[in-house]
Amino acid sequence: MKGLALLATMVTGALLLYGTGDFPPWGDPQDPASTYLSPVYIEKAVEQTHVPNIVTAILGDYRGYDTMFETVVIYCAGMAVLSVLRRNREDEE
Amino acid sequence: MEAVISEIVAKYNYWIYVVLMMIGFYAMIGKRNLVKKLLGMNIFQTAIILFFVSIGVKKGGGIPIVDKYQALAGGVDAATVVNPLPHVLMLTAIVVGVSVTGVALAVLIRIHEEFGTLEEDEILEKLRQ
Amino acid sequence: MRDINEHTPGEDLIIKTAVRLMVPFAQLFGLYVIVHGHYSPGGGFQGGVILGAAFIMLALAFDVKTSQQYMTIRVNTVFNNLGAAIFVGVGALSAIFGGLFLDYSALDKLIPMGPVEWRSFGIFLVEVGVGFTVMSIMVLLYWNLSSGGAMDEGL
Amino acid sequence: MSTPNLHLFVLVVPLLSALAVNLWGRNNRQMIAPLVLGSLAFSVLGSIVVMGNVLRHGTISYTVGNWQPPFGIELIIDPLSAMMMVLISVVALLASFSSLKSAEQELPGREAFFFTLYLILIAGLHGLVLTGDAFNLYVLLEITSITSYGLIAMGRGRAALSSFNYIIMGTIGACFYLLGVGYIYILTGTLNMADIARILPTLNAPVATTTAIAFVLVGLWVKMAFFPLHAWLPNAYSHAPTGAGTMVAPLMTKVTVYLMIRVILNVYTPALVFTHDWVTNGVMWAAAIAIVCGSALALGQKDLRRMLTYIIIAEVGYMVGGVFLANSNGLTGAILHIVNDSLMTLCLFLVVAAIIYRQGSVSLDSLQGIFRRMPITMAAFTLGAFAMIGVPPTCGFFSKWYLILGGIDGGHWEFVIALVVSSLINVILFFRIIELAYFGSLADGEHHEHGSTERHEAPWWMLKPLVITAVLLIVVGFSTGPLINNVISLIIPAGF
Repeated sequence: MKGLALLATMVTGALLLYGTGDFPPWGDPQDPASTYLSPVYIEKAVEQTHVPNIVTAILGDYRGYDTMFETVVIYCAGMAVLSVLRRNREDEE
Repeated sequence: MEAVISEIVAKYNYWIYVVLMMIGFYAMIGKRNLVKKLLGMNIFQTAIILFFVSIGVKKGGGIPIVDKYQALAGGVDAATVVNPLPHVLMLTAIVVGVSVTGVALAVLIRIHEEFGTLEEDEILEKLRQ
Repeated sequence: MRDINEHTPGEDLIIKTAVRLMVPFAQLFGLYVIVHGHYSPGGGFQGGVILGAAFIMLALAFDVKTSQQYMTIRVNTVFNNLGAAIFVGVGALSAIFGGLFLDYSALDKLIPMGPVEWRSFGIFLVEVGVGFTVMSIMVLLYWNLSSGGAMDEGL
Repeated sequence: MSTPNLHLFVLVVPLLSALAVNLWGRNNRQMIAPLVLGSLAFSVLGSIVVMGNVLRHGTISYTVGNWQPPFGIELIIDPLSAMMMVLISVVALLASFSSLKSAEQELPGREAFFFTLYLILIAGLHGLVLTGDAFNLYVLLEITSITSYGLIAMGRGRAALSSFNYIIMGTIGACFYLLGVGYIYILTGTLNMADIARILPTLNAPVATTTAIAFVLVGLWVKMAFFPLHAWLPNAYSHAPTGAGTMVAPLMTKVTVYLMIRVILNVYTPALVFTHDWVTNGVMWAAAIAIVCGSALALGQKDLRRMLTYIIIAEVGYMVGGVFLANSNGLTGAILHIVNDSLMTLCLFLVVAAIIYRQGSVSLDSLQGIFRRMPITMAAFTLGAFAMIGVPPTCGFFSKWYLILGGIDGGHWEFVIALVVSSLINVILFFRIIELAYFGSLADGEHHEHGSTERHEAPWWMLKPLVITAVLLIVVGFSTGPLINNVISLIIPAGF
């Protein structure tokens, strides 16, 4: 069992490292992630939303749909914990 | 050898994330204690956060908070600010991680009440009886 | 488990007094982090967690019951539902007022303030909603997990 | 409530009523049923209108928050996702009638929490089929997972342990998916599905692309319990509260299969996924083994519900296999099977819920002579069983037919043989139960606890959705032709 787990871990890690071979160097200002969408966010966010904190602007507005579900996720977690543990009291009584 | 080392140095963040990921993944599937599995899950999620934040790094970039009036007047030079998108994504992923951890802890409390132990072997033995 | 409770390591005068003093400042800081999220690192999640931590601190220093005097279970329920409802409701309102979902600038028809200012204000509104939910859920998680669902004494 | 936003209201109305159920339903139980049924009925109507719009005017592209697609989050409502919306809302509405009854019996005092999670799960499933953004898909995947962890852990006995295993496996799946998305993001700089599909083929980064595809697909396979990664499913679904099983079992795995189809068709494009023959062949063999093993393991079960969970694993094999046949018949069969399998599974799980409501157990021993006690329920069960086997007028036949045709087209004989073998095993499986239920020992009926021949049918709340589902099995079977011509053929890419 442990051997199998170790093997699976090794294979996954090796595959992930193998995949980094095509990546641009770390922190390169010319990599696609920094040149495609993010400059537009950085340059336009203040003008379009009047929010100087670009992370807040993206979190609350550009990707507000994600954030809405994120709120729902944490809400669900609370309800799930409440409903999972609620049983105890009934059984004790 | 030279090439391999320079490759590692250029991408050492990704190597560190992979190592963290492997530690977490092994704990999740290889450990027999349920709490250790949960801790492995948290390490795995931390590894992913490290990976995404590494994507956002830009050499020579500052924090993604700009001066409002200066930005409205003259615009911002994108090269001076790091990529904000991965940070946003990771805020979401952190919250998801916290939520899953909370639910998992609640479930662990229930398991402990049911079986009196959190060792998988002992639980399986009790189930067999 | 009960033996540890009888010993009550948290019941210490210094800890109690220190927590009593710290809680208002922690709450103030939490509110600051929520409302100042537009201009500095912060926002609903971070501020909500700090606000929740203030109540958790109370529950740690005294017990869960004491913290429930400051935030009753009922208030907690209202807060976590209200927070989620604010976020979803703002989104739905902007859809009802002729825009697309979560398009805060459409709310300009409700109170004329300028579409761009509305985007800024809409972000603020949803951050407040997020803050409510995160605060109350964090407290709820601690109450439940520390007391095994009974929500009475805690650790 | 303007029509351009209608599809989002299909999602938002259950979400808001989940909050209302939680706020008001705790003290006032009469509030729960109207809120749940009302919001789900609205979803059904809304999704049907959306489907009509899509069929008339073509694919709708919607941007949340009115930001241009690559910057904001895009929602894509094409015929396939509109069809999935209708399917989800119909199945959820039908299941909720039965769940209301089961929850009242099994979870007294916790119904408000149960239905809060239940409605959010449905909203999350709607969101999953709508989204056109790779990261948004992850968030919604986690919403559906967290709600199902909670719903499953509410059950008795081993439910918590099964739920924990599900949490571990589900998180591995979601994390793998997120890693894959991260690899794509670092290569393309975007998260929008259409944008990724446009940029990915132009890149010269074969290694990272392959890794990304592999991790996304493996992540989804874990979530849908595809063969070697299936171990969490039978325990989780069979220990869940009955009301949760009725809704989770028909929808979760099928929506994940839909996501796989969406990812293959609209994110990576088939040309990138099906490049290596050894990968395709490997997946086909895994699917064939999944089908045979799932059916064979089902044969060994002593409990009807546990048996059905193994059949779900076999059905996942059908659908994944159908997609990886990489030809138009196979894909048609797989998509058709998503619809049919949801309805068949719903039908059988509604039967399980009805029997559990009346006699507390669905072990094969307790089913003896049940035909006399619950004739309508068992008639519907027979129909569902025929659909699972694939007897002609029911819908199960048509999707299997297309899958077999696709298997022959693609020359994947192992898949065809597995399909036939599994159908034969299903015959044995279900006729054994039908025989037991129909002719079940009348002799020892005297001292058998449930052996009375007195008619004791399930309550109307559980019978009505069951009868409607059983009728739907036949209706969908007869409308297979229009379904394929009007919906499925539209989304199959040209070169397939």
